[in-house]
Amino acid sequence: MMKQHLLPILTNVQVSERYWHMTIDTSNMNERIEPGQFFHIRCSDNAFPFLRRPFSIYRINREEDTIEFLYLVKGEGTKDLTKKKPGETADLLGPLGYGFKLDPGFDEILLTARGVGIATLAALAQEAGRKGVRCTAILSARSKNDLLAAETLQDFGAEVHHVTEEEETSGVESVESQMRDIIERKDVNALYTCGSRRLSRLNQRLAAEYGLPGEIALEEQMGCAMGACFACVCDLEEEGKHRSVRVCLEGPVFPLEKVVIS
Amino acid sequence: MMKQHLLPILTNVQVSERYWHMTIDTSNMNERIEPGQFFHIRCSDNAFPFLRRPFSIYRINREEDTIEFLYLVKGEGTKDLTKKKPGETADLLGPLGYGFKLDPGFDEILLTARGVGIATLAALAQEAGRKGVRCTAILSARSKNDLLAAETLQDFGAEVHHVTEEEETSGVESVESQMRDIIERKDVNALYTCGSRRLSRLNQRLAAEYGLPGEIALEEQMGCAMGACFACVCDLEEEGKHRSVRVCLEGPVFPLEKVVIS
Amino acid sequence: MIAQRKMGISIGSLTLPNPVMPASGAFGPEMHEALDFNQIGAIVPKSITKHPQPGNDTPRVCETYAGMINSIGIQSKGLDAYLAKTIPEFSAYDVPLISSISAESIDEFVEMSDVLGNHPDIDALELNISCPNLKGDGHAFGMDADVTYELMQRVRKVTDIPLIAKLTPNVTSIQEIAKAADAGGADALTVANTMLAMAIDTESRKPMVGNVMGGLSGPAVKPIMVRMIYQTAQVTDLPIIGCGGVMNGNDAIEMIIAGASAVQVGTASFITPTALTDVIEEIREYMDRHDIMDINDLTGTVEI
Amino acid sequence: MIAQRKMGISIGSLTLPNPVMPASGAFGPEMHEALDFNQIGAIVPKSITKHPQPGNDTPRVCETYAGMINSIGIQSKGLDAYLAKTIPEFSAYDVPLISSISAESIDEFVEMSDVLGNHPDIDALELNISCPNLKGDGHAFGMDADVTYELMQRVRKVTDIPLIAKLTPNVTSIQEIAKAADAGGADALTVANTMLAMAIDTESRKPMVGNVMGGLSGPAVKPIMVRMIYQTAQVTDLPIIGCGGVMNGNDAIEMIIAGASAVQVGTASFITPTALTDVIEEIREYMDRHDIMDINDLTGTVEI
Ligand SMILES: Cc1cc2nc3c(=O)[nH]c(=O)nc-3n(C[C@H](O)[C@H](O)[C@H](O)COP(=O)(O)OP(=O)(O)OC[C@H]3O[C@@H](n4cnc5c(N)ncnc54)[C@H](O)[C@@H]3O)c2cc1C
Ligand SMILES: Cc1cc2nc3c(=O)[nH]c(=O)nc-3n(C[C@H](O)[C@H](O)[C@H](O)COP(=O)(O)OP(=O)(O)OC[C@H]3O[C@@H](n4cnc5c(N)ncnc54)[C@H](O)[C@@H]3O)c2cc1C
Ligand SMILES: Cc1cc2nc3c(=O)[nH]c(=O)nc-3n(C[C@H](O)[C@H](O)[C@H](O)COP(=O)(O)O)c2cc1C
Ligand SMILES: Cc1cc2nc3c(=O)[nH]c(=O)nc-3n(C[C@H](O)[C@H](O)[C@H](O)COP(=O)(O)O)c2cc1C
Ligand code: FES
Ligand code: FES
Repeated sequence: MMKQHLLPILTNVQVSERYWHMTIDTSNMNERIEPGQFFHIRCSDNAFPFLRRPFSIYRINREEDTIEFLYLVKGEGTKDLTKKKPGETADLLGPLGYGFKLDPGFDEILLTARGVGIATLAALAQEAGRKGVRCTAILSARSKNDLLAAETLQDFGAEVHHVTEEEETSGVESVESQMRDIIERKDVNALYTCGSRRLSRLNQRLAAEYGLPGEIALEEQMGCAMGACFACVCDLEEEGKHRSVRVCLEGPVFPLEKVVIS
Repeated sequence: MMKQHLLPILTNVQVSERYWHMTIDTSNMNERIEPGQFFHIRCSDNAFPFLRRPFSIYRINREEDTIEFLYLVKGEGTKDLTKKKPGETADLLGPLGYGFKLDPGFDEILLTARGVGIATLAALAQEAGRKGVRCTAILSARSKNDLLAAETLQDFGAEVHHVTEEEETSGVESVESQMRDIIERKDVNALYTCGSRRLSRLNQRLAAEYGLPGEIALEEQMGCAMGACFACVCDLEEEGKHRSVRVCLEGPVFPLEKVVIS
Repeated sequence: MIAQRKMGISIGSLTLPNPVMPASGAFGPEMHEALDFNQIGAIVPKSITKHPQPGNDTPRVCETYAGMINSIGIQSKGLDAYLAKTIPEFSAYDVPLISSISAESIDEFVEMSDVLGNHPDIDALELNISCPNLKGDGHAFGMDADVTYELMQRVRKVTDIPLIAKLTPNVTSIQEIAKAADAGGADALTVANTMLAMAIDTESRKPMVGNVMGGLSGPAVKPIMVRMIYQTAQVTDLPIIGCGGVMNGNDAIEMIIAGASAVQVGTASFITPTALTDVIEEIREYMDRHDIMDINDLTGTVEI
Repeated sequence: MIAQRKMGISIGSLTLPNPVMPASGAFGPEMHEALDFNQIGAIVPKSITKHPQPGNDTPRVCETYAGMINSIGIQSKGLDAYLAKTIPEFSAYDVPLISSISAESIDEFVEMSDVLGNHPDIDALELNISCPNLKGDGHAFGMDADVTYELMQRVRKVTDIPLIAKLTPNVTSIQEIAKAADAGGADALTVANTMLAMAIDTESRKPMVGNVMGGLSGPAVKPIMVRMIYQTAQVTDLPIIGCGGVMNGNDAIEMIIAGASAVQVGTASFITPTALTDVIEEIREYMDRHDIMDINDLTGTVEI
């Protein structure tokens, strides 16, 4: 639902060298929020930065009526977001887009996430935990420090594997053999991925090879996040033809096999 | 001295409906500061507002090594200035320009100030008090509330008269008769004014009539405040000829009789 | 507020309920979730092309100081899909529908205007003779007065509904182009489209938008647009629709005082989805505060 | 930092120690209190006119989103005072002196260039063929390619020192003007002067600057200038001096990657008096970080 919400910030803290974590009070928001959806957030009240920034929902706490975001401090926008203090108001547009589909028939899923993609898949791991779906996650990042932020996935009951540049374990071949091992050993029902082109291609290849369904959450530079501006397009391949879709409106989650990764 | 200083803010508080007061720790600044000089202040770190804003020095506390500003909240710049908190840093360029000249021969001076011009003349009243020069001030403002901020003039030993629109006492005729009364009764040696074209013209007229010296502090829209951009010009009349001067560099204080008030 | 302020404005034979409409390309049917379309002055969909076309490479937007560059290009499903889907979708609302047309030749402008300019649900045409994203190093029809004149004149012959020429600001003399559009038969002028611009990521040395250059919009360009509105108002009596950097009612009022009869709001909607209706409300407040009975009385009242 | 990075750049026969110089009109002798003039690439004083002239009415500056409008006009003491006072004052510093000239006719440009272009203390001339504040609704020499060509050619005949044409961005095709200046004998091009702009106070309905319109500078215009630098670099091999919105080293690097050999810094100095030397320092850091031995190697390296 494209609605602008002004909601209280409960916490906003640094959780590792480059990552911050923010909790928002959603008790005044009625919309139902699904893992994989996102909010378009106004990071500051200044003239610059100017556009909103898209952030996936990291964690949904239905009981406490809160949601959480995990964000990487990248440029001006996210730098300004760190300045927001508890008690202040966050300006959120959303929840936007379509989230992940967790088929009731799935028992065992495998997530492969890279960088900020980890934040996006965390909410899915949480949902899986809640529904009793077993979940294994391969998390890829520059450094171990970057992965600190993602320890919560274990709290959700996921089995977590780390690969990093730092340890030279994040090469595609290394991830491929881990994925194959998990898919075969655990009899995985579906693949989910976010955050890296290389890993997305790998997921597409393995999904095809093993005949597995899967989903991918895409990141594209956004203007409006309301389907109006056509900034965030990507192509889907359907019946041999390419069809342009807007990530903000028709995504950000798409069937793994359909997305044309440029 | 055109120097950029980053100095600690000690206090920044609202003192009346529209006025704020800020104290700055100048112990790390060596320049000597004179009444009538000003600083060009960066009101916020945002892209907008963009230019610095000029503010006169309201009070100079040589013993405590602090200076004070009294400012009217007018537009974006001053609104942002109110957001600065004690402990944060103020970005000041200055002290700039030439201040008032208080001739050692003066015993008795008369100040006429309007609006934010009161802030500019306050430092002169303080200096007069310090030097044992008797000082009378006619302060003109929209409302009595606006004059609250100026009570300090009394602390400096000045005799203060108030005129306001609210009380319908601020007309030029009414101020003129007050000025004449004070000039004649107290045998005033010099006139000082700031903040209003009408009052400036009145001061010029009375100075000429009574043969009194005087000074005027001008306000002009500024760009650089370093004499480079020629934004802040006004005309002086000297020996029958007009000469363009830069308020930031050659002023803001000028001989009363020379300024061409447009 | 007791007084009934008049906010309606005219564009040729068409009357808009108020002077605030979306800028083409920064508005879509999905925004109805966030905005009451029945409150705005007119609906202006994204520019349509005759044939379907894919638009430019991503990234398609990037941010600059107080502005943004877009190089969307005209991603369009073509005229047939527009007639079948877009027009019915928008004509459900109670406000005039202004179709924005983009074309590759004068003939194509004429052909499309013939179809759309005689469609019962379309109330006016905005001819986007200015889109700087097209091939040809940013060149556009609206950069040449003779071409503008010919284009307007030929389109004028095929339709009777109001024609709005959306001018490009990337010209030496907006006055020359405005006069040419006027002489050619325009009923109104939109002043103006985006400024051709470029930004480079200094780390990768790559342009920030896929198409190398794009159109700059947002508050950064407003002073240029206000100047062009003022200049245009000096040389023509046509109603002017101000466009470029309107973020709030005050910006709209500034353009109206400079000479505009109406304004378009683009980028602002990306930040506040209700920007269009917010601007209308703020204009109304200004009229109350200054006791202006008719918004048309404010047009061109700048005191020189 | 061990490596000795090369920051010198050439403008015709003139070598500047580094690529950062002030923009004319945003720099004055008094700033020596805040800035070490001996560290900058060149000194560029305010444009000078033949006869003394008063400049425009106040207010002369106003602020806009991420920019400012100035309508200083060319307040000038005339050529005689310039020769007697300004040149000696600036030639005391150890860096090249580039005189900016503004004139009302081609003849006057020639006459002044003859005097200044043969003065022993002046190293290059910047011809301000673009000042949009002059009378004539913002019209300038640099809006016409033929006029630009003739002007450059005639000035070229009276002096051998490097000639820099400062172009106006208020044109349909900066490429045409750049080519004309090149053909006429320019040694370098400054791209570009300010965008003609206007702002109105909605309360008083008065223009915010006394001269009604003025020139927009600052970060708001940078994306337009980067685009023009890129376009200019496609059509000429002359060194380009980027100008408009440089606030920091990164902005300078962006212009250099787009095609500039040097940059000018104007408005930024009003906010940070040491902006010029800060930019030099930040360029040096960038060169260290990216291991660029010679700043000239970076010019025009945008990856398309
Ligand atoms: C659907 C979606 C969900 C996302 N979820 C998260 C999340 O949960 N946590 C998180 O840390 N990040 C997430 N991102 C990425 C996040 O939006 C960017 O990191 C952020 O916009 C950077 O802004 P900045 O101003 O700090 O960086 P800058 O680099 O200064 O941004 C400049 C511009 O680039 C855009 N931009 C930069 N990086 C990206 C990117 N990766 N994707 C899209 N636009 C980008 C910005 O929006 C802005 O317009 C998500 C992106 C999308 C599209
Ligand atoms: C030498 C000098 C000393 C001053 N001393 C004081 C003081 O002690 N206390 C105080 O409250 N004010 C003082 N002023 C006025 C003060 O600078 C303005 O009120 C302030 O700049 C308004 O900024 P703003 O962004 O809040 O207002 P806005 O109206 O949004 O400002 C817009 C622009 O107008 C300029 N501007 C607005 N008003 C003035 C003005 N009166 N004079 C010059 N430029 C103006 C601003 O600098 C800015 O560029 C002084 C001005 C000068 C020139
Ligand atoms: C994402 C985007 C897409 C645009 N697409 C079009 C278009 O298809 N046709 C058109 O005439 N203008 C288009 N424009 C230009 C806008 O209509 C408008 O002229 C410009 O954005 C300036 O207004 P603003 O500052 O309010 O955004 C587009 C602008 C943006 C930001
Ligand atoms: C106050 C002011 C005065 C200016 N005067 C001149 C001038 O006399 N001659 C000239 O060629 N450009 C003049 N300019 C334009 C600058 O040289 C420069 O082109 C412009 O400001 C853009 O650069 P910036 O964004 O770095 O300020 C002036 C600019 C400003 C702000
Ligand atoms: S961001 Fe505008 S359509 Fe997706
Ligand atoms: S403000 Fe620039 S010369 Fe005075």
